[in-house]
Amino acid sequence: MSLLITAEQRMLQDGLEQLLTRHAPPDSGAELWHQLADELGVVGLCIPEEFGGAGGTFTDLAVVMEAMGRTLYPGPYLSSAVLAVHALLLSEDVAAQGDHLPNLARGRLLGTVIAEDLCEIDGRILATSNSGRVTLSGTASSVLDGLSADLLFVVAEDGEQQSLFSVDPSTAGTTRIPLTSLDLRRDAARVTFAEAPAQRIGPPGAAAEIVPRLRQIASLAIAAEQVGGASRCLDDACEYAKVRYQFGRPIGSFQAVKHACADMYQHVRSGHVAVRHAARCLDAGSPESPSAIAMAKVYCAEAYIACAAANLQIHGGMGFTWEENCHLHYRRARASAMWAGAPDRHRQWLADQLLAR
Amino acid sequence: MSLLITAEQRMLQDGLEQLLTRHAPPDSGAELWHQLADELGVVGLCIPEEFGGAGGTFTDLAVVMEAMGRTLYPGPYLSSAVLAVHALLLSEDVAAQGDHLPNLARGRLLGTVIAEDLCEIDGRILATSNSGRVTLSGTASSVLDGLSADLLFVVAEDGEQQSLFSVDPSTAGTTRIPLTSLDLRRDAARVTFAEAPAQRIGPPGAAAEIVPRLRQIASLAIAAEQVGGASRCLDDACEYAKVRYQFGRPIGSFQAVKHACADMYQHVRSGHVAVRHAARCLDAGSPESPSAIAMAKVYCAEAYIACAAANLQIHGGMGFTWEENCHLHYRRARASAMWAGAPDRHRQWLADQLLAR
Amino acid sequence: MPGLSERIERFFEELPPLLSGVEGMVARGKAYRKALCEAGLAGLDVPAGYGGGGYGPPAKALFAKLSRGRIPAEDDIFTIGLGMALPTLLEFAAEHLRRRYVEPALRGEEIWCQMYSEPGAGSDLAGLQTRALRTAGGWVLNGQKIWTSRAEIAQFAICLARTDVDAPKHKGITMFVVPMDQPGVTVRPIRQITGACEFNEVFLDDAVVPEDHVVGEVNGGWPVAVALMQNERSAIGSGGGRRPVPFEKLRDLVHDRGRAADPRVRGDLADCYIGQRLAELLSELEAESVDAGTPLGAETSLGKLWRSTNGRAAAALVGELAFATGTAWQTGDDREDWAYAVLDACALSLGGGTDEVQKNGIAEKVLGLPRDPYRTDKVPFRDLTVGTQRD
Amino acid sequence: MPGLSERIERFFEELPPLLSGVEGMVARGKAYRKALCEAGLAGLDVPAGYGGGGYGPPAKALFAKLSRGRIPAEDDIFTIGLGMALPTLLEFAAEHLRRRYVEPALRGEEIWCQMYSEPGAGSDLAGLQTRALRTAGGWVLNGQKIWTSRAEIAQFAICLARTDVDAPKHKGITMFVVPMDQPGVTVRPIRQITGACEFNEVFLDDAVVPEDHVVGEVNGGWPVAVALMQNERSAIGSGGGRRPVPFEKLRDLVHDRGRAADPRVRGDLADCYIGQRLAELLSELEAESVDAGTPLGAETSLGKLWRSTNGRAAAALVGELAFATGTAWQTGDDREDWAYAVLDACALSLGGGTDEVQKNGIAEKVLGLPRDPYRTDKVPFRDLTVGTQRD
Repeated sequence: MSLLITAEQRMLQDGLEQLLTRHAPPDSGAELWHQLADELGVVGLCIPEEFGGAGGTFTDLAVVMEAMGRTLYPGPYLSSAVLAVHALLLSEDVAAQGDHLPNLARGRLLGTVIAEDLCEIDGRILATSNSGRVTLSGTASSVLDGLSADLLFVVAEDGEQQSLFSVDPSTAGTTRIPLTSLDLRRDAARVTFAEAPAQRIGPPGAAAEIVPRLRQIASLAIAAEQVGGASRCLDDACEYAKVRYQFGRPIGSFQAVKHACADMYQHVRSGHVAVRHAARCLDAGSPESPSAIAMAKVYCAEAYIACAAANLQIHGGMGFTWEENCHLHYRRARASAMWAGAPDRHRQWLADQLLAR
Repeated sequence: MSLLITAEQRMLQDGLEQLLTRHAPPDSGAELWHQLADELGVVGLCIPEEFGGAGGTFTDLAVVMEAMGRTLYPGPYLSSAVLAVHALLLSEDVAAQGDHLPNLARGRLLGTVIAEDLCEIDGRILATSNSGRVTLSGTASSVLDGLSADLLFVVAEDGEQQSLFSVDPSTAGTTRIPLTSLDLRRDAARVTFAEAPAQRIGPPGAAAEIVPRLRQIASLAIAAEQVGGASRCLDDACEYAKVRYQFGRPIGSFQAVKHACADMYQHVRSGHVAVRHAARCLDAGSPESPSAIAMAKVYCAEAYIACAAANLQIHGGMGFTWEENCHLHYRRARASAMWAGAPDRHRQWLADQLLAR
Repeated sequence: MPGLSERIERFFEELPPLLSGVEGMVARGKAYRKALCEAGLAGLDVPAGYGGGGYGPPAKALFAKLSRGRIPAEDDIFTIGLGMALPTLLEFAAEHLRRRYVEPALRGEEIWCQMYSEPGAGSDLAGLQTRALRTAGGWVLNGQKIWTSRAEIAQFAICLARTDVDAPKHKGITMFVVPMDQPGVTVRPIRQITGACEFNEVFLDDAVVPEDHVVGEVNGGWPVAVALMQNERSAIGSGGGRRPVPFEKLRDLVHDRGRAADPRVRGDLADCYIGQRLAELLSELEAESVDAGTPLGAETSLGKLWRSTNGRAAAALVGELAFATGTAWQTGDDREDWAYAVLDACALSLGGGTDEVQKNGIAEKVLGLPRDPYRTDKVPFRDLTVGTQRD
Repeated sequence: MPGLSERIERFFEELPPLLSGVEGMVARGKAYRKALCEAGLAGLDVPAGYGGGGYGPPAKALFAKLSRGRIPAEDDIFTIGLGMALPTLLEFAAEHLRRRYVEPALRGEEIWCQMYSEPGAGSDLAGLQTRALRTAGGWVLNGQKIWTSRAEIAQFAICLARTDVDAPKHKGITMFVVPMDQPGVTVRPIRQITGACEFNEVFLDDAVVPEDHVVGEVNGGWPVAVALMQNERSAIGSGGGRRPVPFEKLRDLVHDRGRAADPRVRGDLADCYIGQRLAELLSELEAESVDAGTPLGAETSLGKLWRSTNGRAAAALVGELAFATGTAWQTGDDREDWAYAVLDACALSLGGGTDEVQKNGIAEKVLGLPRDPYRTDKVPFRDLTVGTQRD
């Protein structure tokens, strides 16, 4: 499969970026979400057509996430359209899929996932079965869009095993409080379950297979978002370097600025191809997938941090103000690097693959 | 104690550098060595006056090693005037000191040391006592100036303990072969002992105290040499950047070259102060010594590599030829970084100090 | 300086009751200054005729030593006035200005700020566009200044403005003393990426300056500014201003997050230590050089560069450790402070001259590398393109 | 191209006996070329009239695919002639030169080199100083060339020389075909930091070139050179020339030295993998872009930059692992090869355009950042300072 983006993907990305740019925050709420769902069909991108989705590939998903990264999109795409959807798909629980996927595809239902590496589990979340009724108890923090989600997909300790459950957070037993996020464009909540009624999804013990696979998909999605963010930093830095004059010349004519921009370009192009490659490996079920994904996550996380910092530096003092977008990228770069496995963990996982004989 | 170099030290360093520059290789043999011993008195620098030395401090030693590093001095100073001398001093064996230090001070005797981290021990070196006669058996490689040394100070397994011995390599039982060195200005040999007659120096088990302390002194000396080498790389790069014209201007007027030189300057000044500080800690017997020395060895090793590489890059294609000195510095930087503990080992030792509570 | 040590000691012993009950940053700062002045300890190295102690630099050093850790934090509001504006007035201003302004500044009765940078003039300060026109009623200033700390509470500013647009950029700049309490001056805080507001923008709309409030010569403001900036750079390089997260806090974080056995974290921590310790040692060496009579050169830039490096390294380590389990928090969680530290570190390579400017300085002034052949020294200011040129 | 695959297959099957017993690099290289030519497989994309196969690029790609790993190493002696000189001749030279030189080059009967760089003209090739004077007996060349691979065995060179010192530097350069077997040409090998001699210096002392051996226009050599260098950069970026130590060898070294459990070594190894894999993927993407009709731009510089980075990273890892116990060795020890690799990696950021030049290219040509305002495009060459100005 090709590393080149297709004409259709290019069109989708451009259209999406234009739409998201028009609806910049704080004007990016429910209306935009429904446009994404209904007009562009990207909310159901990963959902098979039989459930009302677009049946898109992982390379399609990467294309969408890049556009969202470029525009610092703050909505619940990652939590609902990626995590919740793929948790259901991986569960192979056809009944639950039939219940929820159509609503997720149409954007009428917002989901999110509570699992190791995708949020912070305080201690453990325990499932208790009592005469056929299952309840969950425990606490999770830094839950992506945990406050706005209509349905929580929760990995919990189920006897000796780990299973996947769904919890309706509006019922008694679940409390949610909003948190402050390092990434100002990403909502997070603390969710506490106290004997909260839950539905098991898939067979007991299914989470053992689901969690690592979901982390791979999450890593790919966030890596793509990071490349998008990095590419926007590059564009912003170049634009500023062309119009900002000091010492009688545009600062972009100074070699130090040129080389900083060239380094950013290298990061962006390399990150893009890393994501594209990881996505095609996932699409093809290639045995290279684990290393391709670890590589993408390590490289893109660090590339985004480097590009966000360079953009800030090229903007000079203005970059240090609240008014410029520089800090939003820097915050997101720092925050997203830690999500779904910090770079050094992915580096060690990659080394596991590389050194195996 | 001051971080500023004294007027006397400056004079010593300048005089030494001039002498070493006049006697550039291949013209740097026995005559130069005797000038260093007799005229400048630096061969006996670390030896107390009672044994015919100059009774110098570790800061004096750092001053000398910087000059030797600047001029890529190839002689047996490190092996004989630093390692052998300090092995004897640390042994507290007054008889052996009286036998050898005066000759070492006058440069009439060349010594070197065979011990873990200062050369490569193939397996182990075993001492065997038989009716009062001690012999050594075993092999060591990468032994500094092992071929030219008149006396070898060897750390060997002595029953359950490690002791220090001296071996006269001209007697039967010792064979030596020259090796190729990564550092073209530093001789090394492979030394094999087969029941070679040896003299014990200090009490049995003395090496346990001597070896770590000797490694500290070796680390300080090599760090100082590295700073000297780095400072010469800086000077050479700046000189070349001023006379080399491309695009109608000296290449030193390009910001990329300027910033590379500024980075080298930061390395050199910081390395210098690190060495100076480590030396004063050693002189004062400060509890900060272990961390100051580890810091100096980590920083200077990496600074020299960075400066040698930058010098090579600034010299362009010419830097890649055998004719320029660039590669001699690069080789020495790479080689000396690994000696007396690679940077990462010193980094971990430093972390041990810093994280202790 | 007989008895000076004892007077300083006594002053700090008697200080707490003097400040007790005084509330608010400005009030506490002023109360401290007033007490200091009454104890005869303000401006020890300022000539006695201007309200100072009339001692030399050793007295100042003695005070610095004995007062360490005992000066109330609120005295910071005078740092710019006393550290930057006052030496400039003493060195360059006419006698009537020194008589009028030095003593009230020392007594803490008047707070000062400095108005140098502009939105269009950062690294290239000499490209500043604020205009000063001489009129019958004095000078009239128009323009915009930025990064002005303390402007919100200051009564006076030293301020650079352009007085000749036909001259090359360095030759048409004048330094003024600007009264801040007037309709022509508007101060607006700048919100930084941390959310905090340390600095201000200042808008000058027909701000009026008395005819005789020029510091130095008309069109001769540039050398005055250069002298001042050298002080600023040295202050930042050797201790003043923003700092990276101190090593001790990083070490505690490593322990707290249970990472003290992780070899890579250990290595990164060691590197943070090395950078911070080397910066300290370089600053010790610099102080020794100054004591030994060597003038400060562009080498002070090294301290500044180390701060950038150390800030970046500390931010990377903090980012990795503090947010290892999650990047969102409830108010009061220590991650709130760590987030501030990570963001704040971004300023270290910008404020007080970017890293790029520092490196140019080292290359040209210390290493003697040739200047950029493209020069605008002789171009009349009106023909230069300056600032941000958006359509 | 009916039957081409089969012919290529058959050729490589029948090749071994043809080469058996032929000794020496040049002899074996020439024997291979001769056989290739006789099989009708030399220069598949070169027009038949000049001794080539007359096929298009697809035939060349097919040959590349089927011949992978089967071409004797000695064919390298023709790389410069066939990859650089020959396309230049075909595109820019007059008919009589193409008739005379293309076919013997394809047949391997004549070896070529290229003489571009000079000791005084590296990154700034247009600053070259070798002079060519037109005389009654043809052109007479004087000067010095450097980094000339294969000059020691070449019969001909394409060579840039200055033909007008009063014109700006780009406008007074001409490309020549220079016969190497003459008294005016002296070749001296350059010893590199590895000890090996890959390149030569070539001294031109009244070297004679026939009147009609100009390629392109007199004083029109620069565009010819630019076209050639683009090919060279692409070749280096996408696979040709010097390489970093391949990842597989690094991995084996990690195992061999027992460091596979050391987290920092593992991390460094992973970074080496990432750099090398990304370089491969970028080159795959580039090939796809070309196939899709997008012309090659300065983006090929990325491959070059990755090689520098990868070379440095590999050298650092090798330096640390291979020499962990000692930095001296007996002949035959694997450290001998590792030392060569560590030293050789230094060339990756220099040859084929320094990293700095590549980054300038990306910034200006891809990102559209403004060029340096200091230009010498219009200065007559005789007024420019060029080369190394030592007293």
